[in-house]
Amino acid sequence: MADYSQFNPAWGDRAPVIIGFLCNWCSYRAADLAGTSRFGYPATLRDIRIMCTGRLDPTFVVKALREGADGVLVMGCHPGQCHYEEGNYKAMRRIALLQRTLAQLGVHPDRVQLAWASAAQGGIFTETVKEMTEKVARLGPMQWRDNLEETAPHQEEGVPL
Amino acid sequence: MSEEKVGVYVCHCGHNIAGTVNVEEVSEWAGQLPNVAVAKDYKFMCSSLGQEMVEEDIKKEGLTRVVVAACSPHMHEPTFRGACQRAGMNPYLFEMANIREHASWVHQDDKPAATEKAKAIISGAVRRSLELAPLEPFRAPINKTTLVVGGGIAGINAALEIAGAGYKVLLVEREPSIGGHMAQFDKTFPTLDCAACILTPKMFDVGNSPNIELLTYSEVEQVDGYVGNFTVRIRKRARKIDTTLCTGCGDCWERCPAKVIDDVYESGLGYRTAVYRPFPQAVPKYPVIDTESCIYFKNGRCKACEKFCPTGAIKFDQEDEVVVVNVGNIVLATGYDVFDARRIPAYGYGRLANVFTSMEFERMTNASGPTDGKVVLRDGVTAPETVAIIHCVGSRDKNTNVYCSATCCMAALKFAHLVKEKTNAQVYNFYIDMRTAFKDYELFYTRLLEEGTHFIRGRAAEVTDAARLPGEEGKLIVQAEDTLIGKQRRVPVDMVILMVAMEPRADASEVAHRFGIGCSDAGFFTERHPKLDPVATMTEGIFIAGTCQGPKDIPASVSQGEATAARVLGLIGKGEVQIEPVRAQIDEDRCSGCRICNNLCPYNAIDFIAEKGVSRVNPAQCKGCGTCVAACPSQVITGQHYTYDSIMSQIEGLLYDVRSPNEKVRVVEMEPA
Amino acid sequence: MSAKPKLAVYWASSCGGCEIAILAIHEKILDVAAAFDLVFWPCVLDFKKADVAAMADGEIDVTLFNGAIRTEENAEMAHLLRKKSKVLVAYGSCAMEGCIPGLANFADRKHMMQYIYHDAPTVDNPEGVEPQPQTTVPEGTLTLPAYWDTVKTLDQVVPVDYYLPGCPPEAKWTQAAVEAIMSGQLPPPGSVIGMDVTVCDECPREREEKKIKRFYRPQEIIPDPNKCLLDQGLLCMGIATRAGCGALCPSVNMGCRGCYGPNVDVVDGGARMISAIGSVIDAKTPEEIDAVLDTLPDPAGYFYRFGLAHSMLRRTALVRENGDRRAQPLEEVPHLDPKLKT
Amino acid sequence: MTASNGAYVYYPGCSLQASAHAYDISTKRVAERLNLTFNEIDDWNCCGATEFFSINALPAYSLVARNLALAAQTGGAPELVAPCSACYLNLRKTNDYMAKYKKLNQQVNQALAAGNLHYNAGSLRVRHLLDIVVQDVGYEKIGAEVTRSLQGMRVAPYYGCLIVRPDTGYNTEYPTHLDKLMTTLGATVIDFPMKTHCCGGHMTQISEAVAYELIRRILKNAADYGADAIVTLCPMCQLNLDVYQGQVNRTFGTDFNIPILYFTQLMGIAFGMTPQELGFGSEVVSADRALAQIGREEPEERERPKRKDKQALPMPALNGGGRSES
Repeated sequence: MADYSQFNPAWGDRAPVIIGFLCNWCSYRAADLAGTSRFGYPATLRDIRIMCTGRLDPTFVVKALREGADGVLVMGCHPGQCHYEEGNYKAMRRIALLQRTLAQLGVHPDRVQLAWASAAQGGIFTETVKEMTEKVARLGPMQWRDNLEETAPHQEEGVPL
Repeated sequence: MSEEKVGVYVCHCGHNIAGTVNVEEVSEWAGQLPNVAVAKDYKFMCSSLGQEMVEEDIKKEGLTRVVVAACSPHMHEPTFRGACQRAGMNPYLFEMANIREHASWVHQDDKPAATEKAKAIISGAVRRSLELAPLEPFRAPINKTTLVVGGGIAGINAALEIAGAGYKVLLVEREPSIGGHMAQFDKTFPTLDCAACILTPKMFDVGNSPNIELLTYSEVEQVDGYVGNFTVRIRKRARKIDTTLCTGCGDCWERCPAKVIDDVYESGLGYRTAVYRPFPQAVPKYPVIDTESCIYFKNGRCKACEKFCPTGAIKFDQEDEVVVVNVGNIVLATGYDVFDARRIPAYGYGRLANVFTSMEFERMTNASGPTDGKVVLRDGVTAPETVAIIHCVGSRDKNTNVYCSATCCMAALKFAHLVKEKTNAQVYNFYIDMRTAFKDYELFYTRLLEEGTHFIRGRAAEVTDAARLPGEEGKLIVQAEDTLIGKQRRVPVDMVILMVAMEPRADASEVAHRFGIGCSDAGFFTERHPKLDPVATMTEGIFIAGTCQGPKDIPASVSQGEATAARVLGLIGKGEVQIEPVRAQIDEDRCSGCRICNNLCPYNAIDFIAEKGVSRVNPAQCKGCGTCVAACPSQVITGQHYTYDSIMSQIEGLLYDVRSPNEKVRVVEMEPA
Repeated sequence: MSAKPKLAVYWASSCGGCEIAILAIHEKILDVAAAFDLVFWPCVLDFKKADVAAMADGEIDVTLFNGAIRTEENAEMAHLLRKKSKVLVAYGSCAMEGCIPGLANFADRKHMMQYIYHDAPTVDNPEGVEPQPQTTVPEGTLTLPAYWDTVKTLDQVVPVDYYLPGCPPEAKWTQAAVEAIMSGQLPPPGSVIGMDVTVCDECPREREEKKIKRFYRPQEIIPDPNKCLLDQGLLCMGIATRAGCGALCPSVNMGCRGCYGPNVDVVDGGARMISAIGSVIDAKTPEEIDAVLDTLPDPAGYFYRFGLAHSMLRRTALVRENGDRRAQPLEEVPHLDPKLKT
Repeated sequence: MTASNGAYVYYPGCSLQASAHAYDISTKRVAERLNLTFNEIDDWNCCGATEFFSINALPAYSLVARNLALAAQTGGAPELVAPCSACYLNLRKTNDYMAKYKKLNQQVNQALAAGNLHYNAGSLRVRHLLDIVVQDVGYEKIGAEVTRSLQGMRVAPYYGCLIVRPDTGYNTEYPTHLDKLMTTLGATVIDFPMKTHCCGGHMTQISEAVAYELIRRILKNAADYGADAIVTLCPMCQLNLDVYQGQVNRTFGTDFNIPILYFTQLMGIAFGMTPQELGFGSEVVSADRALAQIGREEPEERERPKRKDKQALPMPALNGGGRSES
């Protein structure tokens, strides 16, 4: 198991968990190619196949963060090469708006990233996962559930309200 | 909790998965998951025994969902869907967990992490499977007409094979004649038989086949539809010639006063007129008027061709014509472009007169070429006494193209032989490696060695006219490290031939996009599988042949052309296709008509029904990308097989180990009132 | 014991508008008064918490609970009323999804106290006094309920039977709810009393296919009164907001603010807006996209104005500092756009 | 103009204070005309040229990094310009390697700390003067400043080996930006295949025979193409080709008489400045004859044959597609 505490001590012996949304035609196949080529990358990515990044509902991203993911990586075909003409442009715009919105909620834009890899780019896929993992590792764990537990002070402690 | 009974099967894939992922542990763990009724691991799930195990469990254990944790769904999803179907389960209730390409093969250095990841992937797949709904594939009849794009040797063979089996073919070619690059060649390696002699009969057959409709000087502009039912829009560029009247007599081009350099057929080494037929054996025989160089189109005068045309076939006012056709299958055989040697300035092409490209040399040695087949310097008269042939110009070079262009070594040998035969000049080949694979090629190499051709193993550093040593004055000097003797060599020569690379067509990515297929890093069209499915693409019903798929020689292009024909005929023989029922659907009762989705669909499948104030998806046009599904602000569009619930559940499943326990968004349970 | 069903109305963290909205059913209020036995309504009648506590469990037939849960007291009353009521209705946007009080989830308790008692321009507090949970005065020790970091919705604290959306709920829906309760014809528990379409369904404006090149704030343009506001670049939440209000705001040239919350089955209304708006932006390169988005300041504030507390993420991230948690200050996030900084 | 807004940090290097004085003053004159502000680094030191890097790497890198650290403290945009090719390469190499190799970065900064200095690797962009001129100022603006076209003067653009690689954005084997700059000034640029070949470098001190042969090749090629002058951008190249030209002539029995000029000198002439204010006269091989060519009508036949040879084959055009008829 890789040691992520070197990036940020908050990891302890844990590893980042990144949810991936890969489009069926380019990036999922790039991931397949990375596999058949035996390109190693950190075991941080858990991916979901969608037909097109155009299917990427921002709800899925916030859901993944809420459920404990430390980052979300959306990967599609290169701009201009979408199997469905321009689903990836829609993803580009949604992610841009989502990143701005999430930044206001204290979620660093590096935690939600959009990248491209064609079916032939197993290497680019691998590098993207490595880079994303390192970025998220530096940011530290997300653990959104901590944000949902109330920390109301006990009145006995006499701290300000 | 759901009542579904899930069977989970963890494949060892020999050592491919089991060597990294602890499959026994994973399978035992999966057995504990909610709803999982059966969890097993097995050596090879895709074997007939593995498939039978699934079928038996569906029947005996009453499984309602099946998850196979093995390889990529692109590999074996159809296999296991078939097994489920045979056992009476709807195939769309099957879910694949990719723990090979996405886990065992990429985390070989971290086995515990790979095992944990495999669990997460399976957990996600199980959760997703519970949300799947049974679907029925659409069936559609196959249109028996085939579109072949590109009339080079690959496209010609594909067209002839399909037409020969009795089906209609539409052959579209961008240039005024079919023939492609092969028509430019003089001899073909290694047999040295004449290219025209073997190509022309095939071209003639195409022109005369009752089943082939030939559209030259035409381009495909738009492709819609799906396998079996494509609608294609083709632009027939105006030839400015009425082909029903033209006899191909040649009076027009003989009288045409506008001479321009022919960059296409003559590779820039010769001239043609503004009204021209690319070469004498052209099919069809009709000329075209190149309006860019025609004097009449430039300044409104001349019309010499019109005056002399005996049949009145010249039509200056003819306009482009757009035809829309329906076809069932498409073969792309769009060929290659040659590398522009000016991109390597050190070789002096364009600066130094006597540096030629291999395509220029092909034309030079061709008996019908600009020099009538004489090998001469740029002055047009002097025969060279020494010739250098530089290999790998634009190939095997990280500055340009990293791949090997596959044909240049053999073409270089052919050139060396032709130079020797025609001029008796000394020939120096500067090569990195000699690559003479395939039948009888090595024999040809041996023959050239015996003919006395010089072979210097070393990539040429530069071609220069900067003389340094005696004997270099007035010559071109090729500098290279001879790696066999470990010395720098400077070879003064009269002529240099650059063996330029094959590159993807300049518009290959645009064309790929138009047809909905992919391109490799280098830019060549991507085949479905590099070994086992070399002429199919990721898009059903679209096949690729020849050099558009990668550099290859004539025999390989011909084989691929014929292979595509076999694939097309196979589909036509089946009569109908099954199409994935992944489609979007709008709940019209709940659509508020906000029209957000209306212009998102790249296929215009969404109509706004003004009377009802709702939007509607036309399932025949929808391709299931899901863009509208994600965009709907009232969440009333459903994307079949990739539903909201299925993906949300998969997220929860994938994060099973990091989720906070018992987390619920909304508490709805209540005590009885 | 009275034969009439017992009704309670409670006001937690809210503005009081919901109380007035109940009265907005006009003369029907007389029917309510006639039909129900009002057992608890602190705003109107002088009952105390002890009176409720003294009741038997489930004794109250219906409680209309408005307001979010932001203090220990709110939570305590929610638990108490839940226990004593057969039917608990989250009445209005605050109780249902946090509403405006929920915007406090962009900050935390410390930030709130700092601003309210020190930094706000209208504050005059030279001694830096802050409210304390316990204050000793000659008469004894006074206590105040604890103030939470996070504003919660009613159903995040106790199970809720029905929801009435709106800020405040429109009278006709209150009336419908009351009638349903009186007639005993109640929808399945967990239901939202309202429609299952969005505001567009009720909006009379002409809608076109959408392509947005820039956004306008209401003060920047005078919109065409007949065309869809969103088509004109005015951010209107109507596309993703549950219908029921009769498209009140759009009909007076003001974009829908989204107070009725997202449509049925939607768990995160903000994400729906991000997806829909992101889809129809007319830009193809990151630079063009940024240029368009620069005209849309404070997207989180827009999209989660009413629903933040009930959204998927509920609040801004809290970071640990010396064992204590505080909201991630915006400055520490490298923003894509400096305008996002407040 | 780029983000630098015309202001750069300037590292002159030792040559420009001695042998390449003409380069220094012409650079300053031209910069002034083009509204470029060069803020010279205070207390700069040796760029680490010569063989220091191969003898002891860490002190060499630290030596260069001191300049970078000081440059980063100098006001203006984070763009460091060096007119000398060797200085440029060493500064850029150190900057890039420090950014790329964490250990080197750490060790060098440890050394710098002894002098209370620190350098954030990669925070500066190191650029050669020529790059600034063609990229930031641009041909168009330079063309607009030309008051005395260099028409009639045939120049051989000589880049030398140091500025073309790696990753400069220009073709490493056959760069053409200096060609284009000279064309902009009105000069006739000859095809010069030796444009990036070695000038001999320090070989003049180690093995004269080797150095003279290298110099001879360059001079011969320029002479073969009828160059009136070789234009350069590197003090080392200028020195070797100029100072040793007589020695080469004696050794090989040749008769080369080609002045070696800095591109900034020719820019100044084209901008209407006098040779004196641009440092002319300090060269060993006099530039007088070359300067006298300015304004001369280019003889027609020197460029292209009078009559189109009917038998000749078309020649591929150099720029873009298409062909020219030979």
